[in-house]
Amino acid sequence: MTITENNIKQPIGEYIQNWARKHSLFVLAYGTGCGAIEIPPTMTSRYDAERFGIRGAATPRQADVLLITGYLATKSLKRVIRVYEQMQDPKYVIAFGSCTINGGMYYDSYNTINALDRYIPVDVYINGCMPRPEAVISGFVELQKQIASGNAYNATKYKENLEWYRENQKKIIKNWRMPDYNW
Amino acid sequence: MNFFDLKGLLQPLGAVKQLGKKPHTINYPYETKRTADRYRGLHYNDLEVCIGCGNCSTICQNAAIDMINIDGITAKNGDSGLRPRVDNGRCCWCALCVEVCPTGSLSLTKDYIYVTPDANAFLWTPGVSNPDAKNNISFTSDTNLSLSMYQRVPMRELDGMERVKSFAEVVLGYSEEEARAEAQRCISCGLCSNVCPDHMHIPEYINAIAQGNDNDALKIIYDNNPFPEMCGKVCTRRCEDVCAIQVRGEAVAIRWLKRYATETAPTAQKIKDIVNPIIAEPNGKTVGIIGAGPAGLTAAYYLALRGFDVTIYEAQSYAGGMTMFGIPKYRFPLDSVKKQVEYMESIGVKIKYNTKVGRDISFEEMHTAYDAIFVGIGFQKAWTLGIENEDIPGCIAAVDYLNIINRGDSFDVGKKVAVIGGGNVAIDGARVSARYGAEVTILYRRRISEMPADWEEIEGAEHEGVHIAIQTIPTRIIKGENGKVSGIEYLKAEMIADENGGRPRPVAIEGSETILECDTVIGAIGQEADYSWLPESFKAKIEIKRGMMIVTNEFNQTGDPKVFAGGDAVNKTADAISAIADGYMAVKGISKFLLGN
Amino acid sequence: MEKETTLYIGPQHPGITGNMMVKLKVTGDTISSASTHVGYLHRAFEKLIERRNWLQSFTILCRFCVPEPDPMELTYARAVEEIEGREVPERAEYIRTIVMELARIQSFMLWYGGQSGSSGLYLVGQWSVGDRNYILDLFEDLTGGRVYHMYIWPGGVRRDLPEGWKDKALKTMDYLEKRLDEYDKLMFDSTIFQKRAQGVGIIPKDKAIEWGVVGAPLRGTGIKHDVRIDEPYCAYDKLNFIVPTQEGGDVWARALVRRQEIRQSISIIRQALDKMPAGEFYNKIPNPMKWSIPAGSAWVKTESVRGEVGFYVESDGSNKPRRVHVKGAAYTHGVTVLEKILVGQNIADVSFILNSLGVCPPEIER
Amino acid sequence: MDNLQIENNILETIKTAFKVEGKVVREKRVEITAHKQLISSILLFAKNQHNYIHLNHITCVDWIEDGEFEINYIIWSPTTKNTLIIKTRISRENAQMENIDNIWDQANTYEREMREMYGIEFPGLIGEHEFILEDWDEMPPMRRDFDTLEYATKTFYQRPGREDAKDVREELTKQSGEEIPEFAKKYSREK
Amino acid sequence: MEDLAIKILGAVLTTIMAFTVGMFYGGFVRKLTARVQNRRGPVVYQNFIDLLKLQSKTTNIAHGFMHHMAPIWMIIASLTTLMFLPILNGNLWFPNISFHGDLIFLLYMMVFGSLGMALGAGQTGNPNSAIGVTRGLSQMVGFEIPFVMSLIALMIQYKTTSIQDIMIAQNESGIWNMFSNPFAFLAALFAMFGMFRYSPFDIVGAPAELASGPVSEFGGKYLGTMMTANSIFSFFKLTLYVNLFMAGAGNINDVGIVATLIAIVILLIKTFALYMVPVFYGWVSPRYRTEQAIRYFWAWPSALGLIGIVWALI
Repeated sequence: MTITENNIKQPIGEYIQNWARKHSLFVLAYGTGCGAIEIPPTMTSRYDAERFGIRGAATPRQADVLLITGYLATKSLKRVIRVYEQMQDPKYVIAFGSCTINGGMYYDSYNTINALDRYIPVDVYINGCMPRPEAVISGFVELQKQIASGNAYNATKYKENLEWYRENQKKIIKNWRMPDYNW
Repeated sequence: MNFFDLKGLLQPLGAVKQLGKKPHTINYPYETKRTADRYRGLHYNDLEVCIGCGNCSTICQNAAIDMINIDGITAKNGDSGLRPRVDNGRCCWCALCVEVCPTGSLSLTKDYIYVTPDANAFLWTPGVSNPDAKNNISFTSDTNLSLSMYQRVPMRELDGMERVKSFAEVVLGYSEEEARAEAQRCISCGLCSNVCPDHMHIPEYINAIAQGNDNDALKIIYDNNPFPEMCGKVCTRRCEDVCAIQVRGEAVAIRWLKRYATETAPTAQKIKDIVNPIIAEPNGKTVGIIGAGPAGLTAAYYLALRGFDVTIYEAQSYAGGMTMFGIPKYRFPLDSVKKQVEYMESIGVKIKYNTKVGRDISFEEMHTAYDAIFVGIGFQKAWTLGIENEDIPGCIAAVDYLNIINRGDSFDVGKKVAVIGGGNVAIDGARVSARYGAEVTILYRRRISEMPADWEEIEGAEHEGVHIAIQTIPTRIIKGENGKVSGIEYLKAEMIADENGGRPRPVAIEGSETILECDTVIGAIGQEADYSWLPESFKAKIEIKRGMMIVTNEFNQTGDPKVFAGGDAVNKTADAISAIADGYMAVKGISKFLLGN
Repeated sequence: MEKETTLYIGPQHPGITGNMMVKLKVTGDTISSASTHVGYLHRAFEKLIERRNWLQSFTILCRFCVPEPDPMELTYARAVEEIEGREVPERAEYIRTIVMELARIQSFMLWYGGQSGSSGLYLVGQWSVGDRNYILDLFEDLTGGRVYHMYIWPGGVRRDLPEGWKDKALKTMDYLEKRLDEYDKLMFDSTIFQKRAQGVGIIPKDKAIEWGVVGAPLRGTGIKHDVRIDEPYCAYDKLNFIVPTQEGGDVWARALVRRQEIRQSISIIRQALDKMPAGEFYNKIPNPMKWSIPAGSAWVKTESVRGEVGFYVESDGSNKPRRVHVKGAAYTHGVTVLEKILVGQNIADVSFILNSLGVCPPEIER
Repeated sequence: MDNLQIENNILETIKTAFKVEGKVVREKRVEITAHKQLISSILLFAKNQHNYIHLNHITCVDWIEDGEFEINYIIWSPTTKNTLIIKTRISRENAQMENIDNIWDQANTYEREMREMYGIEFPGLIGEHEFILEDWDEMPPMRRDFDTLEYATKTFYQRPGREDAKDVREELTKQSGEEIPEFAKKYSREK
Repeated sequence: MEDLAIKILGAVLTTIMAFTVGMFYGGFVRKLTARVQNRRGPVVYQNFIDLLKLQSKTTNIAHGFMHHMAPIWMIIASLTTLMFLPILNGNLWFPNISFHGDLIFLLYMMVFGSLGMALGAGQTGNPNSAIGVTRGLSQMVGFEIPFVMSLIALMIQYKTTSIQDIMIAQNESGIWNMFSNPFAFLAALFAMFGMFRYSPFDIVGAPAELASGPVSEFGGKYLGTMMTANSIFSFFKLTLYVNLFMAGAGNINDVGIVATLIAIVILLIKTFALYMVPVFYGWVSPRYRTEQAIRYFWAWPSALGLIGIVWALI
């Protein structure tokens, strides 16, 4: 039995699962960059992201969404990869602001990465430096759309192309003192 | 621990009353909060206003702005044809690009939401990506707030009534401080260089001045212009017409800055010391040049630098051509050209004075003697007015008049002078006459806005008390009792729109004859070249059309590959900088022709 | 004797302010030693500024400290003005004062959220961080930016006050004052909060200055030190305000100091809005690409929420700064001071103390 | 100059005690230039005798042209509210500076940072070598001869799609055929 | 046979009801919390969505046997405890295997779930979990004392350990225990703060301190199962309290559908009202430190419990 919505055909079980995933996004509390300053306003009373079922999760095990809130220092990148790999499928990454797209204002810094999607797969990019709460919510709405249509499968891509990602990651993280993969 | 502090334990429960309050949550995305009137969101660029100066791209500390070609926008004078594209993967919404935009075309809008899963989709061409955003502009720059400096550092000048008392230079030049301040205004876009006939390296030398390296500035200037002092004083400066700052303010005073740079080298020796030109080893090729005007001298200078053996043939007893005696002293002192020629001679340019080609030496002779010939004869003969009594005493062509005055000979202009024409030469004639205490009237066929002379000149003339009678067509000169001029009769004209869409023509009004009393009539309606030196046998190859020599390529080569030409006789614009440019291009052509590089 | 275990707080941890790590050696619930590890946010600002010219630097500088960017802008502007000898119009000084105090308030609101949230009182955080948006709205109207304002630049401020802004600001201040009373009832009147905060994270008064403690934590030990009074800048010498101090040096004293300061800030804003003269707001700088500053150096301090922010700016006469070195309060607070005062504390209080010191990791590593 | 009396007094005292150069920069700023061997004694003197008990800042400026690092110690006195800046220069080659974290504990942080960022050694400095960076094996990054853009371009991926960018000046010269001589290019617009 | 069938059916119904009610209460609390925080908050059935999502996540963590067992243990423990609790007084449909609900037995059973949790969390090796477990057990020790005291007071008062008997006694006398023995009730109420782990006693999972404490390493289905168990368990706790101190669902012995429904509604009202007490207090309280929390339980509430016992004796 399938169900069709917005021209996308899905088996009903998957449809329901996606519907639940879409409306319940646990966001990992990890402020990786400047953009973290707009997370509290998004989560609190004025913008109230909980309306969309978005709430904070304290540990990567419980989280669905990893927010990369801006630039990533190479030292942070290592932790982010670790955190990302600890998260359980299905998991999503939302990248905030210019820095994650093409380096932003730190494009010439020796300590920040430029393009996030070389190191971990990204589902949604939000424009801004930094994105306002409205933009953040738009990002979540876009993510929800992707989840509902069953297209948010970037985490699978990561597993499939792990070698490529690893190569990129190891180019920057010179001393790889991590378990090689920790699903 | 105080367990009995019931107030402290229970009072916070008062917060429960907030349950009844309406939440202040913004129900985005179902409702949207108003964005501030000066919010800095995505870029918008008014493509029509933008001139592609690229200042936004330069100020961007994130290297976020690229200048790219856009369909439908082509380069033209004062527009590079490029438009900014913002990489939103770099932009930090600081809006410095808006603050420095000289035209004010770039602004930020209230839109800020752009969400996509595609990381490569963040290249944003303002104005193309969001053509409708014009009504949504928020953060803009106006001339008061912009970081572009729209106010020119004022040039110190003699007062109008003070000027007419002598032939002292009107413009006093920038002091060092003023020059640095003025040079700082330049945004180094290079739109000016593009329209300069000679393509001088304007951004570079202005920057050198701004940084306090006047010597480097002079060196850069001498790279392709050996007459900077003249250009610094009397250039027609098309560069300033396209200056990016000029769109909303006063153009950078490029001419005055060049003048400032040249003032640091008052003698030929000083010039040589500063410019320190590298003279190539003689390459054994000889070049003959006809006419020691700007074009000829330029060609000679750069050819000499490249190791050619250069000889100039000049009919007059002095070098410099029209620039020597054709410009009044209050604009351009006489010793300037002398200094320049002295400098050129010091690096090996040979000039044969009083040697008129066609009289003292034949063109055929030259043609065989030299490996290449450059013709820079200029316009020598003034056009006649073509009206009655033109040849009587008291009626004189402006070029002749200026020549006489500048040589120091005397000419009695009388009490009242009429000048016919609207070009710079006419104004020069008028202002010189004003310095002799005459009451001067300029008769011009069209309106003031259509006068080809520089507005500064026109203004200067007006300040000095020159009256401009517009829309007047002289019909005859009135011969007085002593056989001299006593007045001029002219018709009033009205401007009739041209059916073909051209500019309006002045048409005389019947019966509107007016007589203007005057003692001297100065005709300044143009000059032409004299081609009597050119043998008929060459005229087949070297084409002359409407008094102009025709060149076949950008190197100013004529139909005869050995003969190059430049200056007024070739160039319609007929100004010194074009002549210099012609000379410079011919040097390139001759090098290519003779040396193959 | 219980076994000593190692506990890492951060970098991914809900209790950490920003992105840093505190490595704790714990015996039972008691911390026996602590060390701060930073570098997760190092963006090499000071290196990047060497590549940018004097004006371009100002856009990057505000990112030094994310929760409170304005003092950074101001300090830089003042340092440049000092080296260059550039005058600032009086109106600009008043506008700067207002911006500084608004920044202080919004940062305090965030601190309310952090301090209460780290103790489990989420309600105050929800309120104060929500209400903070009204101040950000004011900023947005004034500067065009919500968080990074890039508004105060050398020579003055970028834009004048927009129409009607003054009334809006006053209204917001009234609203805030009302709301602050409600926060107080929940936080400062609550017995449990008092119990949590009193006697925790004590900075000894006699050591405080030598340890490099500044700002509210220093005032919390009873020492009156405020750059706004010691070396007045902007329009502070023309306005009346008091610098609150508290004895004790613990989290509670620091909280009380902040509670009073936020009210002082509101009063300063009202005064400044009232006294602000008309006129120019900006002493225009020359073409930024060619703007060189005479050689020289300046050490300029500004009072931010966390304490004094100092900029050492050195110019070699070119159009780019030779060196801009930033010393934020967190540099000492977050490393040496934190490592000292955490010893002997309960692990439950780590995040609590971090918040009360106002540790801002991006300011430490820059 | 009455209002600078305190500043002048301090300057004079230190000048006479250590025979060093110095000046009063402005109100509440006194600047002293000293040889590097004098630094710790001046700091101790200022701390103990003049109550400069607060170490504000230690900063390092790289004067690569002179082959020297300039280290500035900025200390502050709560009694006079005065700031004393002590400058010293050390050679860039084998840069070494005295460790002062026995005078102020928090100097430890500054020195660790300088060791990491400039490669200045502080004999006797305790603390992990890695303070901010991790696994860094290039030249200390804050040295002026380290080119951060080059390193970033080499190490981090640059997103493609911007290759069609044109330089305005270059494009214009292409249109007009202008040839900018080499020696003038340094004055062309910065890219 | 028929009896057994009804019993099984009743058990299933009880479970469903406990689960649904528990989850909805969670949702209501979230909504109300949001409102008090001046925001809109999620939909009331948000907890169901969360659960559905958690159950549809993959779970690839393996820390050991107990780690896998912990959620199962928890859900079994909460179901078992629920089964031993009379939901509706004397109602045919919800008697469960109550043997009239033995308090002492239940007291043991209630610890059971937490114990499983503790074992599971201990095995994850996450220091946050370990500390969380320690804290949880300490806190349990803390609140168990006043709780047990108040139960002893009740047992003394009614000379029975049967919950059903206590309910019937209240209904017969018409005076709820919260009035007849207010001290015992207050002691139990304070213990309830600790049981529900709302502020100021949320020291176990304290996010700012211990990430999420014992459950740090549990995600996906495990977390979902735990959530279910918790929902059921909170319904159990509320019902237990209502049974003990507020006369259960009232004196309705009719087995008719309507009467049953009325009884359920009464039960829901009472439990919800009771639930609001720790919730309200949780909104406005910061968190205690562990030792403060324990000291707290051992002081006032224990004293009240003692008074309650004395009161009951008198």
